[in-house]
Amino acid sequence: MKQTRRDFIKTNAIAATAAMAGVSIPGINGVMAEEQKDDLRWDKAACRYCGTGCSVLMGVNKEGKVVASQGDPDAPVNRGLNCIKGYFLPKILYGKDRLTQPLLRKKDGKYDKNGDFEPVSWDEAFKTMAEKWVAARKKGPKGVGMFGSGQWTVWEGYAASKLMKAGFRTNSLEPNARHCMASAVAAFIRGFGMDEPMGCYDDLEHADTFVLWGANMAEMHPILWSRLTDTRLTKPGCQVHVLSTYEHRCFELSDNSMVFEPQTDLAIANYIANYIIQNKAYNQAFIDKNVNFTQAETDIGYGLRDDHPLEKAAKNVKTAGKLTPISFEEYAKSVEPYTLEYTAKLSKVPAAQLEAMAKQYADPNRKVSSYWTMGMNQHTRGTWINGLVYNIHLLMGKISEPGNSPFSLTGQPSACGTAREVGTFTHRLPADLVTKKDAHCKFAEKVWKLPEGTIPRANGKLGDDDAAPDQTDISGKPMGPTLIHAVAMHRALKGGKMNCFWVMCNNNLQAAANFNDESWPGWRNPDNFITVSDPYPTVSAQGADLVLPTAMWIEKEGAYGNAERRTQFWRQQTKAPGESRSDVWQIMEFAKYIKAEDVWDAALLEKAPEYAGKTLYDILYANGVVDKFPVEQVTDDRGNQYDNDESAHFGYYVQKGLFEEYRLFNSAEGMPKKGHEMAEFGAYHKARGLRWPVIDGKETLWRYREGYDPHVAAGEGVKFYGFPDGKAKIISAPYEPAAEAPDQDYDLWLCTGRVLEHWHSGSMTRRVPELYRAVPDALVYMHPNDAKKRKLRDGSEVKVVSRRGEIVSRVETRGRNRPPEGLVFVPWFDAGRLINKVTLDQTCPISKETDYKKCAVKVVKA
Amino acid sequence: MNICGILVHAHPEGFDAVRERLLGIAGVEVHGISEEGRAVVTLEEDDEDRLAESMLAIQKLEGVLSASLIYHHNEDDN
Amino acid sequence: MGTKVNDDNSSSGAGRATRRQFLADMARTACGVGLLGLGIGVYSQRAGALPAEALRPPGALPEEEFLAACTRCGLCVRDCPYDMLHLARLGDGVPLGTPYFYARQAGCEMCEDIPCVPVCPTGALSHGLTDINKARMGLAVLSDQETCVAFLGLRCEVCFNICPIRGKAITLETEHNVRSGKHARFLPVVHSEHCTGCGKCEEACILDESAIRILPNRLVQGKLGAHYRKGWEEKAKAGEALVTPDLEHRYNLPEGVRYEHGGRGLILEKAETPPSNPADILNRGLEGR
Amino acid sequence: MADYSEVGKEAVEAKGWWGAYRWLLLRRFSQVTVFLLFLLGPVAGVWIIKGNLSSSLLLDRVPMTEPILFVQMLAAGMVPAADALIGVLIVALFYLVVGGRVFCSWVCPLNLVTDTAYWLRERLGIRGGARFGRGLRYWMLGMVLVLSAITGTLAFEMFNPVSIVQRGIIFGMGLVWAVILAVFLFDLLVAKRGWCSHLCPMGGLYGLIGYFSPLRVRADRRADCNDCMDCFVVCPEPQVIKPALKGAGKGIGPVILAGECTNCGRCIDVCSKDVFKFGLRFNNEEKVEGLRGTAQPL
Repeated sequence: MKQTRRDFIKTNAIAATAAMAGVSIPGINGVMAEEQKDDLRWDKAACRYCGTGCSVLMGVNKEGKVVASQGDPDAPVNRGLNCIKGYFLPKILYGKDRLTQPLLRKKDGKYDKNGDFEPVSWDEAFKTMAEKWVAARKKGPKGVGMFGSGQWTVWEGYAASKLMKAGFRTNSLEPNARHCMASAVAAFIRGFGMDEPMGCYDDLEHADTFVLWGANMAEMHPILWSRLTDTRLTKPGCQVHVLSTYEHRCFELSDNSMVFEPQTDLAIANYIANYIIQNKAYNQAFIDKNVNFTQAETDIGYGLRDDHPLEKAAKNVKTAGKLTPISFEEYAKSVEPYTLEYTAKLSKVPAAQLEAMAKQYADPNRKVSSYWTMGMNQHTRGTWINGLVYNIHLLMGKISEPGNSPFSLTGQPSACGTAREVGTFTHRLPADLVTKKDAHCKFAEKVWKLPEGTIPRANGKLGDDDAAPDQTDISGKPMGPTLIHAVAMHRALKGGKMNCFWVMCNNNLQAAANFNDESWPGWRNPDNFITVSDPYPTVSAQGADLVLPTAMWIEKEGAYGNAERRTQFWRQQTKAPGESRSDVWQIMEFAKYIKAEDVWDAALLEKAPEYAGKTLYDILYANGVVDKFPVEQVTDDRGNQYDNDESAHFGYYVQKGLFEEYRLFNSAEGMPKKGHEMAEFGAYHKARGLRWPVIDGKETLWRYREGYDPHVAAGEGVKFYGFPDGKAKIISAPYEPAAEAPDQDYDLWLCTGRVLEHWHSGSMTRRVPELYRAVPDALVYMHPNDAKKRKLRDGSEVKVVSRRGEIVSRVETRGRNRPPEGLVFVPWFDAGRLINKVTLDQTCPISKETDYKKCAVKVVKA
Repeated sequence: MNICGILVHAHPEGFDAVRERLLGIAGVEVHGISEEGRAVVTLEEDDEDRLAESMLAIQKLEGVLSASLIYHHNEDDN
Repeated sequence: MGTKVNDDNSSSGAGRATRRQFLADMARTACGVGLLGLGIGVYSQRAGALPAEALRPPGALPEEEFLAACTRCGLCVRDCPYDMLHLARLGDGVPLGTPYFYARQAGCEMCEDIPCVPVCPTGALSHGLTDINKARMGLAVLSDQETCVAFLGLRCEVCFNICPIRGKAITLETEHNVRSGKHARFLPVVHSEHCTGCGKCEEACILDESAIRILPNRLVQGKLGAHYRKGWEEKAKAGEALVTPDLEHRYNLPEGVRYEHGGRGLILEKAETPPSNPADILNRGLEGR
Repeated sequence: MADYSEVGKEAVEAKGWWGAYRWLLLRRFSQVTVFLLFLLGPVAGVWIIKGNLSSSLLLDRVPMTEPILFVQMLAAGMVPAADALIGVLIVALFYLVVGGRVFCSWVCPLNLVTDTAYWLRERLGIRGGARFGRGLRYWMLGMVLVLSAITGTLAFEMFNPVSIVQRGIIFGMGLVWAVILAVFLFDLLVAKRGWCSHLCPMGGLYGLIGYFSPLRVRADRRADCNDCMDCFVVCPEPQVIKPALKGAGKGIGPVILAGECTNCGRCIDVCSKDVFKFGLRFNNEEKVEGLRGTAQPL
């Protein structure tokens, strides 16, 4: 550094003197030299936070520290821009309290659930864990569980899926995306037979009208919002309609702002469909060719515990997902009750505004894009409401073309790429395959070189029907039904049915609803052994028994898939501190501690005698496919060299091996489903993301439409090839009330969510001093009249109390969110105020996604 | 650290010799010269006293008509 | 006591001398004290200047009057529930003993009951201030557009979000981001009509050095020429045009073209979809083209 | 004049240690108590009195304001709010009753510093230095007011070591130790009892307030005076003693009437003959008459 500075000054000295002398000196133009460029190695990465998928360039200095960042000016999503969280990306790596060693609760030198955390070696950590896991797995496939993340890299999710489904032979694997995207997934699968949006972000420039259904894009997808805003500003006649249960930042741009009574979005969506049908505005040709009509099962409960009165009262809990084919006329009749008057009264949205929005959808000359996130997904009827919006688009044929898009935005950087595409849900396998289908399992077993029957079927039987033979478990007993979703996992932990739980790459204890009654007692159940892999001492780490220090983000080679199906790669750009290891390292290394005999039954091993005595690592990763690619020096096009700690440790190019094996699910012979094609590993390091399906090196922008989608043959026009008949489903579903509406005792709706400055549980952003200073605490956003009624004012300390718990915070009546009377909003980023002590563990009975947006609370002076 | 830019005016004929003599002084670099004998010289020296001595030495050098200080940068090394 | 023995033995002379001595002593004392006063005066003028970035509590009188009225008792400091007010200590660079705050360190939380004001015994913090929204501690200025990340096109808006007079004192003006071509910029604009100078924006600005700062109004506020009115505001105030309304304009226009006076101007109606029947085209004749 | 180290020895012998130091100790107790009351709030959260000597609020209700600030404020052209007016009346009335300069000896924190400086000066036998007239403080007071009027601010408050020190200790020291040191060194090396007894305009103002105070030190038993001079040595304003103590012959009563007297009671302590005591200013005549009866030649 000093030499550089000296050279710089000397250059100035020469320049000044030369100018005086009238002498020209090569390389010095008589002007003052510029300060030497900072000596940084720049490389691209996908932003660590939300599902937008901005590309960033990270600057690493000679010491290997990330010291600089910039928005990637060549990235199509963000063109060099960032939101305020992205601005501070380097700082999330360097919080003062990074965990650097495995920590195990111990007393007198031995593991003890009630002991204090003490540093241990990785070997001791895994040995302790393996012992617990093997014992717990003996109880059955639900004895162990793993809770992963839409923030895992693609191969981390893939390796985890393999470890759990193939190694431990359990479907007890869920991502936190269950709390985030499951309703969107369920609706995509029910409606189109394939997951993920048909459109892409280019819709933002091509739509004439935008309708936001429960998405505060202005804060949660800041860069996409600036694109939407730009279209609104620059395109004549462009309109923005915003639906929400409270006023938020998007209302500032909105042309039609609608605050509706929680849960009545179901009625509003049906009203629009009714309006379209009543006015005969629907696209008959499109409907005839591309749509089937079905009726959803109704009265399906709220995903609460079986003994809850609401569940006992509900008639069709067991068959919640059932669909019955109906005719167009029957469908039309089903939406008939949703007249303008009825809907306006129910939703409390003025009729004129509802009608104005309906007209936008019904006008054949306007391109309409609908956007939503958690407002629609975190909903006890999340699958329904997602579907109801598809219904509108399908009725009009406004789908799968530029500007006409129903678009489910994601909250996590790789909710699509990892959680969904890789299939880290209990019911899924990679590439939209499901454990419910024997054929899918068989295909996966073939790709993974496993004996048939290894992967536990959803129903625990080696076949799709109940008459099929049972799968046997290690105990020799039948496997039984194997699916267990996220909320059920906490219930199983509390009940002692699940004894080992591994949480990776997310802050589940802060995020899961009903902390007091469900998650905390589950985690601290003396029979249970909880492992948390985390870079920071989060709420989850505090609740764990073993804490594993984790390499974050660009401390490892990674890949994320954003909401528009864009897969982005990055290289390992810096070293993780201390003994931190990436999640993929942890998963694969842990597999070395488990032998096939520990978790597989003898009958299964007989089918693959070569695996006898082998560890799960040998079977799953050193399988001749994953370990196929030798270690290579990772180098970019400018010759910069990068570490790859995982490859160095395992002795082969881990990430490439995992990705290329994963790609077999999209390319191997006999694959049951097409449409998920990816480019080969190397291509992604050269691109700022590619939108799948990638076929012959070409990306797909709009799916299901001829010309844009290579899977739709010439002359087919539109084809929803997720279903064999190529038709999408319009699914009729009614309005049904929320599980817990305000009453006399608890007189307010509680809605939770995020703020622009913090991401999710705040474990990263709250460690950035500037962001912490900008928004230090979670406030209770409240209508001024509600505050007045309770003799509260801005800044008053209050308790937010529900039937399940309470938190203390301060009232804000003039903040960014302006709830209507009768509703309060509390963000959940604040580890000091765990709003999930208050929320209810209700879910959509179909998608099993938690509804964090609606429960009843009261607010009293603290 | 002191870095000086010095404009040295030398007799055009004997400039090569002057260059040699200049380079004999510690910390001196010669960066260029015009046909009329104007030379761009930098002088680096950490010690203030020796810096002054070197400056004087340049001025007194045989063949040097004049030497003027054009640029001087001083900064603490820490 | 310091009276000197007089050498003069003449009594009248002694009396004169004592008187003279007395007058001389007086003069000396007066001069000495006067000089001291001058010194203190000059010192106080220099040390009494408030740095631009130091802000007074809400309701503070104009600085000169404030310095005359503040007893430096610190009662306002004591009654600030957020402990963001300080009493200037020696060496703080703020007139000694007077209350101040630096917005960057911690801004005023704008309590509704303004506890710091009524407690002021002298009214240096004017008791007339009962609505905190009317306080004028200074004025927020977006002093550096080159580094404000909102101007760079990033989505920050921390100042906008944290502003207690949200949506009024700072608004976001949206405009097309010419560089990126497809994003909007959300630019913070301060409105002096509403800004109290509480300093939360400066405190929260996420830059290493804040790009938005609270400064005394007199340093930053422009003044429109007294003669000039904003036409659009005057019209809104009056509810109608100040002068005779225009007659109804009519224009010579070809078919399919409208003209909206005072509105969008020339409007080209949507081009008709070209008829697919070639006979229709032929029948339309040349004129129709 | 008595040797400083010998001062008070006789009194100790005659009245015992407590008798010879009683008022000094009570005074110190008072000074420290006032101080601790102010500190109780910020340190322990017990808010008996809030603010500082310049202005304060007793029990969150009774306002008090320092007269010198009030007059400066008036001079600067401000009309202070009611609290300040009430506050200054309360304070002025109090000192009017107990003696104006009771503030200096029983309340002012700087008194500890200057007393210490004086004690050390005498112990070390430091002589000489600047000499000021006793009337200088009134000049200073005048100057302070003129300054306020001219600058329109409380200019002297930038400089006033009394308020600076007290505020400094209550609100955080900053460079206050330097001010304390400056006053200390000034009194130690530059001028004997320089600040409190000569320069301080606050003392001047309190002297004026105390001019009519009923509470006084009386030398009722001045006849018993043995001329040990100890009272003159310990008195911060020795000029006030002489008329009362030695004025019997000149028809002057035994009450110390000068406003400069701080009612510190130190003369009472050090007198082995109990010449002095606290009393009221009235009945000055009675005793004088008795004396006059014996002394007058007529």
